[in-house]
This record gives sequence, C-alpha cells and structure tokens, in this order.
Amino acid sequence: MVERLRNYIGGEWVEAGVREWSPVHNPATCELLAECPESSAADVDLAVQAAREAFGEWRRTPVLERAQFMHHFKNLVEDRFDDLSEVVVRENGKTLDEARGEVRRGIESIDFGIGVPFMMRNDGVEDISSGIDETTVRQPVGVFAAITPFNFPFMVPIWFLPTAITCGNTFILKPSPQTPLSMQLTCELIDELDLPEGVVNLVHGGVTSAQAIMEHPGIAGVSFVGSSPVAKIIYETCTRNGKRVQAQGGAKNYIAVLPDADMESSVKNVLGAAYGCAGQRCLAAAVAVGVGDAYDRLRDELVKQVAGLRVGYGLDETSQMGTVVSAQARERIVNMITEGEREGATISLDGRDLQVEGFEDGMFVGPTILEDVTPEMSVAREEIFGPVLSLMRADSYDEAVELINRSNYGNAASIFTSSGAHARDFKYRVNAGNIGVNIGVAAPSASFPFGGQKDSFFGDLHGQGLDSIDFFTDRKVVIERWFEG
Amino acid sequence: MVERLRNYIGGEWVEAGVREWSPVHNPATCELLAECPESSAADVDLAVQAAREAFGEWRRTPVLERAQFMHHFKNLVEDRFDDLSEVVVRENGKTLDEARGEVRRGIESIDFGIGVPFMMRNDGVEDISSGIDETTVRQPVGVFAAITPFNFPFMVPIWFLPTAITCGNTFILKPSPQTPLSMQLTCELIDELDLPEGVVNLVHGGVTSAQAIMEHPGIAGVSFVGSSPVAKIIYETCTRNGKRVQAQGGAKNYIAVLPDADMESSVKNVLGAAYGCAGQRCLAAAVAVGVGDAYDRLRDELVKQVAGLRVGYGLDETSQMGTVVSAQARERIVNMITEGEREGATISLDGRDLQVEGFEDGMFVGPTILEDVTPEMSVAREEIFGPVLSLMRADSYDEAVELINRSNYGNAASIFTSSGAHARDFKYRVNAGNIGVNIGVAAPSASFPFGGQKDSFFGDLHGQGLDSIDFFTDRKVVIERWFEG
Amino acid sequence: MTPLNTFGAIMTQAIGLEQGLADYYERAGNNDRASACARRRQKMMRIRREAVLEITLEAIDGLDSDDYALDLEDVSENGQARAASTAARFYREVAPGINVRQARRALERAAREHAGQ
Amino acid sequence: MTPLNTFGAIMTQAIGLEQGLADYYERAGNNDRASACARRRQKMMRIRREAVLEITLEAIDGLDSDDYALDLEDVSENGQARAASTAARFYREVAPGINVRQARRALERAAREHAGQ
Repeated sequence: MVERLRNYIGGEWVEAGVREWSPVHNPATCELLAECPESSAADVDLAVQAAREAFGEWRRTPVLERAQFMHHFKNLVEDRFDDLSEVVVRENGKTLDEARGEVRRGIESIDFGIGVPFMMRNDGVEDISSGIDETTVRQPVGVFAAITPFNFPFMVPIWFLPTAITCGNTFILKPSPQTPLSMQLTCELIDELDLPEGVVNLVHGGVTSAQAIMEHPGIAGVSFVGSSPVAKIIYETCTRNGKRVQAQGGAKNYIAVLPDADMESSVKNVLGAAYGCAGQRCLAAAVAVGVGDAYDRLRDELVKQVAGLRVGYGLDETSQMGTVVSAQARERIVNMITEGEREGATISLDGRDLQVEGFEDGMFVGPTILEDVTPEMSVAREEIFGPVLSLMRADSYDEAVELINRSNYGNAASIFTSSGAHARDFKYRVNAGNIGVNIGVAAPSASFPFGGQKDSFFGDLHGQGLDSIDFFTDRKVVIERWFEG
Repeated sequence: MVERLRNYIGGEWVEAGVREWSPVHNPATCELLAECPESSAADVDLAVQAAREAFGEWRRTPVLERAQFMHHFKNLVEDRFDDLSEVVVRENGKTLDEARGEVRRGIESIDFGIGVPFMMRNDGVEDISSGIDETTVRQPVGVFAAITPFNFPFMVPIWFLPTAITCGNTFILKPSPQTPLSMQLTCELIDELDLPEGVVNLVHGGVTSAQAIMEHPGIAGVSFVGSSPVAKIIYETCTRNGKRVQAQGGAKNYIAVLPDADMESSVKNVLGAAYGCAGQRCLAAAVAVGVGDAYDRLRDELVKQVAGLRVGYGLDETSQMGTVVSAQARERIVNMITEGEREGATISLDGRDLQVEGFEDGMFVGPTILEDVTPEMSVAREEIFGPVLSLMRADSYDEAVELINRSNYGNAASIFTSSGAHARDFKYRVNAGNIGVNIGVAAPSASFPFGGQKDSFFGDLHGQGLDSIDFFTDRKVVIERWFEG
Repeated sequence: MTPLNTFGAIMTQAIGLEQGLADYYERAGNNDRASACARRRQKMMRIRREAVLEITLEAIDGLDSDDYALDLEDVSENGQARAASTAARFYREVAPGINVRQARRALERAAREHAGQ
Repeated sequence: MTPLNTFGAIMTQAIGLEQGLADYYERAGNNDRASACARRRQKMMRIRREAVLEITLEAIDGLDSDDYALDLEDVSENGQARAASTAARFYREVAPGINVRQARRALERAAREHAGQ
C-alpha cells in the first residue's frame, strides 16, 4: 500500500485525524507516490498548541545558539542534496537541474537564517532626553505559519522557516497537498536536529487546513505564496483575524526587448525565463514585447532556439524541460492556448499535443509561442502558469512600458537592452517588484526582499531579506530612566 | 629532529629563506614543540606578491560563493575542534576548557564571515537630484595583514581572516612566534578548502617580519593585537606607510564592586575574569575596587574562592588554571608582584612559588591577590598580564569611577551591582571600550566591535562587527545620470 | 578522587559515562538503551564543543567523579536499574553547576531520560 | 548520442569521467593520477551541488558525450596519454557552455590538470 503521510507535531510523527486523502502523483510517470491527508481544524490546533508551548523556551534560547541549529540544518540538507532534488523532480515534474537550483536557492535562505544574529538588532539613542535612554528591542512574536505552493516545494517553505525560527518564533508549515514530499523529507532532517519539540511543525492538507490556520487565534502571522485570488483571501481573512500576513500572488511578467539588445544572448536568457520549470513560476516570463524592429528578430531567434528544447522526464539529465504539475494544470494551459488562438493570436510553436516517448501519459505541454498577441486577449492578461510565451509588438520603448504597466500584476519585469538610459528609466517607471536588466528571471537572492506590486502582493513586508526580519520580529520601544538612590 | 615550520604562500608550504629560528615550547612540560623561522622582508614580499596576484580573481568571485568557503572552513574547524583546542593548550599553556572556549569564539568569527553578504551592502538614493541617482558601492581594498599575539593563538587571527577574505580581500597572517602552531594547523585546514591560491598566506616570524609587513607598499591594511607600546609603533609606522590600521593594545581593566552586589555570584565571576587564561588576556580583570563596606566582603569571598582554584597542566581537565606563556613572562609577573609588595601592597595570596607536581619546570604562577593597592603603585598602573588581582578601596561609587577613569588604558571595565542607576551611570561615564554589568569579562561577540579607548586602541575602526566590514571594504560613491539617446 | 570542577571535566565524564553504558547495555542485550546512550554521547560531545563560552567559564565545586561510579558487571534487571539511577543522579547533580543554558538543559534532559528508562 | 545539453548533464559526465579515470589509473598502477581523479570527482560533485543557480540555467547546445569516449582498456603510456588528452579536450570544450563562473573555472582548471599530466 502506498504511504499515507503523517503530520509532524511537537517532535512526533502523528496521524491526522481525518478520512480525506488526496493522491500525490509523479506527473511524468503518473506513479502514485503517496496519499496526503486533509488535516482538520483539530489537527491544526494540535500543531498550534505544540508551537505555543515550545515558544517560551525557544524564545529564551540565545540567538547564536538558534543560529547553530541552522548550521546543522544546512549541513544535513547539503548531505541529502541529491535526494531532495530527486524528490522535487518526482512530485513536481521539473528537471533535475531546476530541482537542484531550487534546493540551492533554499540553502541560500538557510544561510540567511544563519545570519539572523547579525540582522535582528536592537538600536537605541543615549540621552534622547536628559538622562533618558531610548532603545528598540527586537523580539520574536510567537507562532508563525506558512502556506506554500506546489511549484517550488522545497524552496518556498524554506524562504520562511529558517528566518522565522532563528528570530525566536515557532513555526507551522502547510505545504501544497500536490507536492508534500519535499517537506516530508525536510522535516525528517529537521527531526534529526534535536531542536526543542514543537519549534517546527508540519501539517498536511489543502483548503480546510489553510482555513484553520487563517482563523486560529494562536497563530501570530502567516506567509503565503500562491495565486492572486487566494492571496487576496488569505490577506483579508488573516488581517480580519488579527494576524500579520505577507501574501504573494500570481504574476504576468513582461519582458521588453529593445532593438539595441544583444539578441542571441537575450533570447537564450528569455527562453530560460519563459520555459524554465515549464513556466510554473511566479517570476516566469509570460509576455515578450519586441520594440520596433526587435520584434521580428526576437521571434525568429526565439522560434529557432525554442524548437531545439528537449522536453522529457526530469530525472533524465538531457531533459531541458519537464512536465507541468497535474492533469488539471495541463488541461487549463491547453485551453488557454486554444482560447488565445480563438482570440486571434498566431501559434508559431504549439506544445499542446506533445508526446514524450516512454512517458505517454505524462503531464507534458511543449514550449509554446503565441504571436501577434494584443493587450486585450486573455493570454496577455491572465496568468497561464505554463510553458507559453506570448509575443507582443510595441512601436516604441514608451509604448512597451505602458503595456507593462497596464497589467494587473506587478511581480517582475525585465528589459533587454544595451542602453543605460533605457535601463534606468525602466527601473524607475515600471510598476513591478522585481526588475531584471538583461536578466529574464529577476529572482531576488535570499538577502533581498522578494518584491511584488499590485495584485502580485498583499501585505506590507515582503518575504526574504530585511523585510523578513521585520516580519518575524516586533520592535518594542524602551524608554528608560533611573533615579539616583 | 623537531619540526621546522614553513610558511604557507600562494597555496604552497615553502621554507622561509632564513637562518634564524626561535623555539616553540610547551610552557607546562617545557617540551620543544617546533622551531619557528624569523621570516625576512623577502619572505614577506613573496606572500604579498601571491596575495596581490590572487586579489584580481578573488575580488570577482561572487560574495555568496566566497561565503561558502567560510561554511566549509567552519565545518573543518568543527571536525578538528578537539585537535585545535589541544594545540592551543600545548603552545599557550591555558586549560582545555579555555582553549575550547577560544576555538568556539573563533568559530563565531567564522560565522560572522559567513554573514558578510548580508552586511557588505551598497546603498543609494534614487533621484538625489533630478534624474540623478547616487550609490555607494562597497568594494574590497586589496591585501590585508594581521599581526597577532600569543594569548589567543587561534581566536585572534580568526577575528580578522574570515571577514577580510569574505569581503573579497586577500590576506597575510603573521602569528606570534611563541605560539605559531594553532595557525599552522588552521592553514592546513584552509589548504583543504580549495580556495584560489594566494587568498590566504601564513608568514612566521617576529619583529623582522612585522617590520616588513608594516613597510610593504603592497599591503593595504594591518590588524594588530598586542601590547600598547607595540600597538602605538604599529599604528604610527603603518599610517606613515599609507595603510589602514587597527591596533589593539594592552589594558588594565577595573572592576567596581558595589555594596549592593550579589557578592557570592559576583566573586565567582570576578575570579574567572581575573584568573581565566592565567590573566593573559586584554579583557582580564586586573583591579577590583571594593566600594565602602563591599571591600571587606569582596576580599574575604575572593580569598576563600581563589584558594580553592586548582592550577595544573592544561590538558588535565581538572586544572582550573594553566601556565603563563614563557619563562620570561613568569619572571616579569613575579617581579611585578614583588615590586607591588615593595611599594606597600599586602599579598594575601601569593602565587610566586607555586609548584605543580609532575610539572616542576612548568611556567606556573599561582593566583595572586594584592591587597590595599593604591593608585600610584605600579601594580595599579601597569599591565601585569598574569594571574594577579589587585584590590583597591573606594569610599564611594564616584570615587571608584574616578579611579577607573584615571587609568591610561581603556579596554574594559565592569560593575557589579544590583542598582540600575549605578549601572546606567557606569556605562555612561566610564572611559572604556567594553563595559560589563555583572559580567567580569566584557568580551564582545563577533558581531560587535571590540571596543577600546585611550592607550588600549589606536585607529578608527575596531576589530569585529560592522566596524570590520568598514575596515575591510572601501565605499566608492557613484553619481549617475543617463542622457536620453 | 577526580574532581568534576570544570565544564570540560563534567562533559568528558558524561561522554565517558554514555560510552560505558552503551557498551554495557549492548552486553545486556538491551539495544534500545544502548543506542540511546550512543546518541546521547554524540550529543554531549557536541555540547562540549558548542556550549563552551570563554566569557562564562566559572569554576565548579563540590562534585567528584567517584560519587558516580557505575557497576558495569551486573547486567541483571536490578543492575540495569542501579546503573540508570546512578546516571540519572549524576546528571541531576552536575546540571546546576553549569551556567550555560543549552548545556544545563541537555544535562537535565539526560537525567530525565536515564530516570525514565 | 547523449547530448550534453544541461549543466547537470555536463557535470554528471565529468563526475563519471573522473570516476572511470580514477579506476583506470589505479589499474595502470598510477596512484598519483588515480587520487587526483578521485579528488576532482569530489570537487565536481560539490560544484554540481553548489554552482547550480536556478536563475542562470540556460540550455546548452552542440555537445555530445559520444565525442568524449575514453578507451579505458589500454593502460600503456600511450593509452594513458590518449585518455588524458580526451579528458582535457572534454573539459576545454564544455567549459565555455557554462555560465556560472565558479563552475567554468573549475572545468578550465580540470582541463589544464589533465593536459598537464
């Protein structure tokens, strides 16, 4: 019988008290990998109790000692790097290189956690008034939870966990029920750390568990990454329940390619940005805007390069692109391509019917290029979250910027150019939280905040970087005077 | 034949081109451990050439990648923790716990080096003027050198090395010729890191090598820890030669014990501060000032607790205090005690003639207490750097502060009290770079600057903490505008 | 008479104790306890390395290793109970002398674990 | 025909190559080279882990593993020279396709090391 996942609560692996289970499939081989419980409010409550209980002692554990746990954690993850990468491939469908890149980026976030003692700092002023000193003291807040998506099953949870707990909080993680195995293995490693019980807890589930997290009064804050509609619900529900919240939503990322761009290098990079992780990332390039005569050269070079992309099972290292996550995802993507065609776009590369030998039932969608896309088409407006790149024309640089700024989303935008003037103007004017200059995936390193504007982000403090130190701590102000005895 | 140490230059172990060698002894057993070369200006020049050559490529190595080397370094040091601790005991004479504590503190500095990517940050302002952006860019400076003392043969070099190189500089280390073995072993570990050759170089020697470092035009900056007269020379010579320099000197650290202090706990801690590392540290407590009726209680409790201290060979874990570093050091300390007696101090505990069974020739000086010391006595003014605590009386708290501030040194000062008002006033008024409140050894963690005032420090930027990021980087200001094409 | 008068002396004693008990329980055929002791030994080694803070080293007094001698010959149920009880007492009595929270907590936990076995 | 069209494919090929050569040189009685290959294998494994940056993954084309087949039967001097030369050529030709500096430098260095042997 296939493994039924258990929750990790208070340092123990416990069965969820539920009868609902969802299957976890390998999207390339369709193998059933495990069954994931839909944890109930009662299960979430158990985790919250464990986390609250752990908080008192954990908060008193010196920050340098807390950081040492992250060192050990990093070492364990390095030791199991290949296993973790493989699990990511198996449950998510991306390629091994992409999975390795994901685990590596996760480790960067552990590194950031190790650095918390240098960033979680008080400050103060002596003699702010006569004989009176004023200080801010940074303190952990309590129990935090993260609700994370399927597209980076290792990396996204690890954006939050190390910083949250090294700041002195305790933590509950609810990974996507589509891809729970990376965190299952990760929590097995965490179990080896000898952390005080209850500092890290894993609760499996989907909507029911997420709802319980949002409403539980014992949780101080929630980090979320997912689609924009859900991000908005999370934001509203959590704030209504008195929580801190940072909710990263979806995206429709534009890339502007100017006539003065180095076309061959640019396209090589755009291609990675559009089709990496089969387009299933919130920083994926969705629309490439060719400015003036750049359009034709961009299209020609794109079609040439993309046609050579090798799609296959992620564990085969010659695969340059893997599957999408599920049958539903594939159907949605295929339908959106068809809808784009209906609305007038030209399909110059069509991935809808791609078959991969040996994996005929796999959830593959081939790299797709839609041409002559216009701003009102659904493929220009809505997030596809698949390996589909739409090409748009702009007569001028200014028109390209206007196209980009018209989007409801504001996660990332990139410009490919050799002009310093245009690059500066782009950074200045474009309404997106992450800007790439000759870089197609403007992914912030762990020590930078993960930007996001408009419907791509709900909240005040972004994930990662110093924002996350602020999110996971509160600053208490102390005003202090002593009477001479 | 005993080992003759070699220099580590450009990734190779090379013989110094010299005929002068100094013996390295185990100060407890008097065993000859090695012979240390007095490297010449030519040897130093080789190291500088290697470091300069390495700089170009190392500087271009991304900072996150540089930090990864520190991760590996940390892991190697953890693996060899016990060996390193033993080497420290063998060459320095301190106890195993003290040596372990030293290695641990060194590791904290490696941790800080790992955090460099989060601290070596640019900043900037957009539109500082119309269409003009201004940025500071932090860049490494070039080749740095450290000249380090015998009392913490592992920790002090590691205060500087990880941050210096993770900031992108290359490095030359000249440890004390009395205790070169800890760094010998450490550089063997560094050799395993697969760092580009020449990033870290080790040059053994004493005055000649130090002089060559100070005068070499290829070295951009020097970190020094040692006695105040030498620190002053280093500071003046290096600055005359156009270098950055941070020179930490000696100390005469006072501890004020107030009548409202918790006497038993205070004395337990004072005792560690005075006799830990046999008093051979620049944060050692040298003078304890008893205020009012605290004096008698302090003396009684001190004599009681100190008498129970077990002095012995550092590798015997029941030893609570080890040797001083050398015969000369012992002679100097014994003479200073005798001089104190001659000047009118009472010796209430006399360590001059201590013999340790089985180690009759060892460089032991027992814990010594001098009573009724007055400010003009040499034992109140001069650094003894041995296990000697002088007791002084003060009629009032204010008088205690005046006594402390009269000192030429300003490394550390501590107060033992339960009064918030006195603690605040002490922090505010006392002229010392590290202040302890109910803590006898006010040793800053790696992420805090190692303070020092008056003759205890020469330079602008202290070692450790953000000061060290400033010391090991330069900030270039970029003012930027682009003309529209 | 070997005084347990330093942090290192206590931790080294703990490491030796767990090593001795691991061998002992293995001989007694009690693999669960043997491996628990082996794990604790690793942990104590880690703590000896990590929890030693030069600034908080203070002398410890009143403890001696002779007070915690184990009889590792008698593998009977009773013998095992006595060994566990001595180990628990060792940890209980040395813990208060340690002024580093992480280490003290680990020692207290070891006391509970031995007592609970 | 196995294309070396990804970072991972190239690094995995390098790891396999060093493993094969380590065994080969050991059979040839050339322990220095064998251990150099073993060390490089470790290094290539580390680089496959550490130098993979999700944001800079770009497809690589024009390389195929068949072009770097080694004859690991012939342990003669000549055979060893041919093996070293093929290994050097492999590293020389794959290095430019890698856009992560650390990895490219390691591959270039491996090319020099094999060529220099």
